[in-house]
Amino acid sequence: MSTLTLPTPFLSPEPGHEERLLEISMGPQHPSTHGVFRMNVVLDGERVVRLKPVFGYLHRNHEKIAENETYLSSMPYTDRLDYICSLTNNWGYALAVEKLAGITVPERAEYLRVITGELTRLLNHACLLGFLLQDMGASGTPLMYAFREREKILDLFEALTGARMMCNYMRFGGCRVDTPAGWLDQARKVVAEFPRFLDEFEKLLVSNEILMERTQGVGVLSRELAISSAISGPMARASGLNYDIRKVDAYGIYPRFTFRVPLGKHGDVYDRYMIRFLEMRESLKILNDALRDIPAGPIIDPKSKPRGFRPKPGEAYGRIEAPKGELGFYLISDGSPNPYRYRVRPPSLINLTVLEDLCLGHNVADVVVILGSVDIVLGEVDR
Amino acid sequence: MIGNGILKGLAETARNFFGSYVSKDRLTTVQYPEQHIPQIEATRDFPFLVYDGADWESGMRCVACQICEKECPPKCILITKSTDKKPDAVGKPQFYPAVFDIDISVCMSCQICVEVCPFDAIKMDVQFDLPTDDRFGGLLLDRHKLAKSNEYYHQIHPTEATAVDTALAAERAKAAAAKAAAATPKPAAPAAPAPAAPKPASSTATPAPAPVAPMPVKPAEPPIKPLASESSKPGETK
Amino acid sequence: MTAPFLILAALAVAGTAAAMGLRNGVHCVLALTVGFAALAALYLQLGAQFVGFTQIMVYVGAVAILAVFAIMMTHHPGLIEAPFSRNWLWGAVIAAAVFATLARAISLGTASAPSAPPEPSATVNQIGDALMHRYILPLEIVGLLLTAALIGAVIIAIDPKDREESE
Amino acid sequence: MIAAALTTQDVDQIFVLIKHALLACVPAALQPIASAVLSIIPILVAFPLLFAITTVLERKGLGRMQNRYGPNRVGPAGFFQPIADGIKSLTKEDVVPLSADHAVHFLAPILLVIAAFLGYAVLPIGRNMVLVNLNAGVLFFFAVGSVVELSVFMAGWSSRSKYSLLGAMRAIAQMISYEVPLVLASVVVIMQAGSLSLVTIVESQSGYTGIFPHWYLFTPWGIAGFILFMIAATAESNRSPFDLPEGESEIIAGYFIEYSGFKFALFFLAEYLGMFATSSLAITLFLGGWAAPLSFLTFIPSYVWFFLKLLVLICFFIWIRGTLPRLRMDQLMGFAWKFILPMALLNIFVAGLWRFLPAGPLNSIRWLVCIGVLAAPCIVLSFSLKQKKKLLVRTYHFAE
Repeated sequence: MSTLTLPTPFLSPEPGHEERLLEISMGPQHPSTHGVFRMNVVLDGERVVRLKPVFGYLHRNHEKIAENETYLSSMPYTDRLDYICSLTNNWGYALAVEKLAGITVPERAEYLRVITGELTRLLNHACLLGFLLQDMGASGTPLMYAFREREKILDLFEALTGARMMCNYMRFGGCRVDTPAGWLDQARKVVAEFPRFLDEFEKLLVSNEILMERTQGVGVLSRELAISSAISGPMARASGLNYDIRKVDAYGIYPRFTFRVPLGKHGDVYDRYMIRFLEMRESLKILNDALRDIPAGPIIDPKSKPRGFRPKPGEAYGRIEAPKGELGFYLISDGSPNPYRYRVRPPSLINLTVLEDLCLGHNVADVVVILGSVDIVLGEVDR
Repeated sequence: MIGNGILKGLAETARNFFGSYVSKDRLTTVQYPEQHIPQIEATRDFPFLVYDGADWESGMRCVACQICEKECPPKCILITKSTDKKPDAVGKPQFYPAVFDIDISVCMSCQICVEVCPFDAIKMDVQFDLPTDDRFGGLLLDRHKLAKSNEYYHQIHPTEATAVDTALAAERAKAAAAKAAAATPKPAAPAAPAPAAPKPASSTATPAPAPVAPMPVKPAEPPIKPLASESSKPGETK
Repeated sequence: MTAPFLILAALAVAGTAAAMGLRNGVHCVLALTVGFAALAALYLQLGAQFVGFTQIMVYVGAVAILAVFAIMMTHHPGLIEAPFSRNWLWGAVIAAAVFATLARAISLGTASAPSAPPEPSATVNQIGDALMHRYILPLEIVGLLLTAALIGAVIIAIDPKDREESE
Repeated sequence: MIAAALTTQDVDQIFVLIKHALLACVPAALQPIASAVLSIIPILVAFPLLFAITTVLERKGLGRMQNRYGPNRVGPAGFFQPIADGIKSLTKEDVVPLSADHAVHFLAPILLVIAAFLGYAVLPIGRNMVLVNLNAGVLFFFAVGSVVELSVFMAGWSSRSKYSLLGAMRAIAQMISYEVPLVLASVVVIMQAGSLSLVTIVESQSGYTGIFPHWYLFTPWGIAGFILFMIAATAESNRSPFDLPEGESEIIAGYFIEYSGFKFALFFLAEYLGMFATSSLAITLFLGGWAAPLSFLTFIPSYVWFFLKLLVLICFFIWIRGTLPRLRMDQLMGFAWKFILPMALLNIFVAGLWRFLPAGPLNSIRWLVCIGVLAAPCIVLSFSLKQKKKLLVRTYHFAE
């Protein structure tokens, strides 16, 4: 037991209690910090009095590297930001460069982007729910179910892009390759079978009393705090904030699809869990429509060229609704083959900033669950 | 009633427990060393250099233009240009790489080199079991190790390779025509005749695969390393 | 004086002596526990199963844990700075006095008479009967006292903030 | 010839007969010691073997529930996996933290395993197969169980690690809290059987009505007692969903985080032995011990029935583990003190009620009254939770 004095704690223990505080370091080697993340937690008994997130263990200089590479060469690096959802990362970056260079995207490519993007959302949310329950101690059963479904989607990705996770699929002005024969049919089959997994998951855990006991009223994020801390994605929507960039920006061809945005009321872990669950059902609607309507045609703008790409000087900010929240890429071009400035707005990092506010006063066990419900990927947090 | 959700969950796991004995759909595990998943055609791993004909050194398509070296995001390619020239795949005299090293411990399999190569000389391999006990040398592949025949390319990516061959044949024909027009006494003898060059199906020069083959393609016993399983059927335990 | 008795007695004495002599608080409690366990074994040897098992349950299972928690709660878990009081002489005098009293009581008592050990007759049933019939009033009083103590402990343990909220 | 000579009764008593045959070869002076050794050795062999089998069963069962194969490489269908695990844990380096209290650190796993084994002394594994038929057998069982707490504390404290200390604190708090309902849930059986001896308790359940046995499970207080006992047993043996002391995702491995190699394996052994012991006690108290479940099945030896029942309970534990997430510490304690303990007390009342209500033609009324008394608080609790809007599946609204 180490003793320490607290300067100005948020939740000050009773006077004379300082010596009883226990400071433990959760991470960077810890089973449920989702990578190399560390939390310095100060406990009073098992109650969290202070929590200091420490990150940067996975820092890879992504932004600086991108400023020294050609525009195209940064594309595979974006795969490695949020390594679960490489396709949405590709999309965000491609969108920013397209804005910068004024490139249009052919219709079929837009459809392919929506299809791959929503498939990515499905697999991200499925995995997240699995991991969250793993953090709650469900011995991996939901996680394995999620991985079973994810495998099917990853097979689709491999057939289309050649890689399962590091897809490197989107290009400025379209996509890299067209679908191989039979791919769309297989995708339709996967999408048609996915609701079965959701039903199974729902039966397994949505009405489970232990889950509700563990998550309801835990880690409440108020709507005001969500707005003032720039929280985005399912986390913001769980706090009742109607903010979905697919609706707000209507980028790509999203206005063509009818889907609804589920909104939470309490902003606790249970809401964040359920919002993601409901979002998967909405994504399936989009996927059904997109797979039905996808037209034939070119998949890349003929003006887009792989070599010698130099956008004219200017700046652009492209953002998409990634599964984890608002993923933005900010680019400044000085007319050279490299971006002058390249900046990522990672949803994980910004959603993580409220971690201490969510955790204070809760138990150590809750810290793990709250962290799980924030949905971070350290590749994106540390970049 | 309290406890209802727990009972529902128990029923679900029981269903999965028995389901995993009955349904292939539930038990998706592939038992790796004995079983392999069917090769997916688009799969990519590490790059290799294509050569035509029988001799890897003379048939290499690479002309050491160093575009891939420049574009490679993690900069894992090292090329040294030759001092002399040799005829390339089309027949024009070109430089060739005196040194072409790829450090596959750095390579991130992004395929950018393939995309930027104007000569269809570098392609993506599908071989993934490359363990070695030599940390530094073993993963640094030189041009000999990288060189793989066009036939091998056909085996692993048939659709794409056919498209590439078609385009190359067209270019060769164009070059031959140009040479004939220049009235050179000697007719062009391509360094390596394209193996069973099929009839041009499309005239596009891009390596975009034509949607012909069904998606998961099982290679018909590649000579290099058998990827298809020789052992038990999937789903069987020892 | 059979061999098992000697071993157990030696263990009990050694355990309690170590509990006094060791410098580390937790070690003291663990040594004391050995003493308790040896004592329980002595009871068992005398055929008093109920008392023996209750001794283990209460002393090893509860009292030792309680003592350990008490030590952990103090500021310096582990080392006790000054194990020997400066007034050790007084302690020795008191200990000698207690020993003398007990020794005299035992020597005067009937138990010291070297007779054959009586048949163990106190079965669990009889103990239960005795508690429920003859000693029902003391039992109830003890139960009430313990309940009161339990409630008191709970009230002390409630967080003052929670108490305010509930009021 | 021998097989023909053996009657079913001989098969049932084969181990007892073998023991007597062996004892006859030993000089009379050594017979008490030889008898003890011959009785102890089978237990020291059978239950660790059961532990080995359970680890495979658990991993394979969990795997199947999670749509995986589970271990299937070592030996036929992976059933030699525990041998490989054993060799691994024996050959691993034994790392002791530098600042650890070496003596206590060393003693903790040993004491834990000894305590875990001691409980088996009073469990009747088959007809006439009990190590010592103690007058206060149940009491002995719980007394030995309390030693486990101490050794858990020793392990957690001596490691000088914050995680182990947290784990030990959790474990002790949990064990003490759940020991109370565990004892109270078994009190109903003791009341009915009128004895603390486990052998007598089994014998009092050994009759049959028609083909159905007289197990205490088939009474209202028996069912409730069994459920309460099993919940408390799950918590007592640190099994999911009450596996907080280990709480892998929170405090990594809890009190034995700083142990490695064979000592680590000993903790696992002790944990599983504890689980078997409490399950065995549940079988003895509520499921008729070694008695056959139907009267015409009595030709199967008693010890086979005992182990079959044990396996069923183990499978149930595995099933629970594969399904449920973990509770939180305060919820766990709340559950123990606010739900399980009052229910156990109520169950004692119901057992008394059962005894004094008339049986015979009014038996069904007796059943209804007892079930009503037990179900009422559950229904009230469900209703009040609904009123307070707690533990409800929420509905969500959507923005277009």
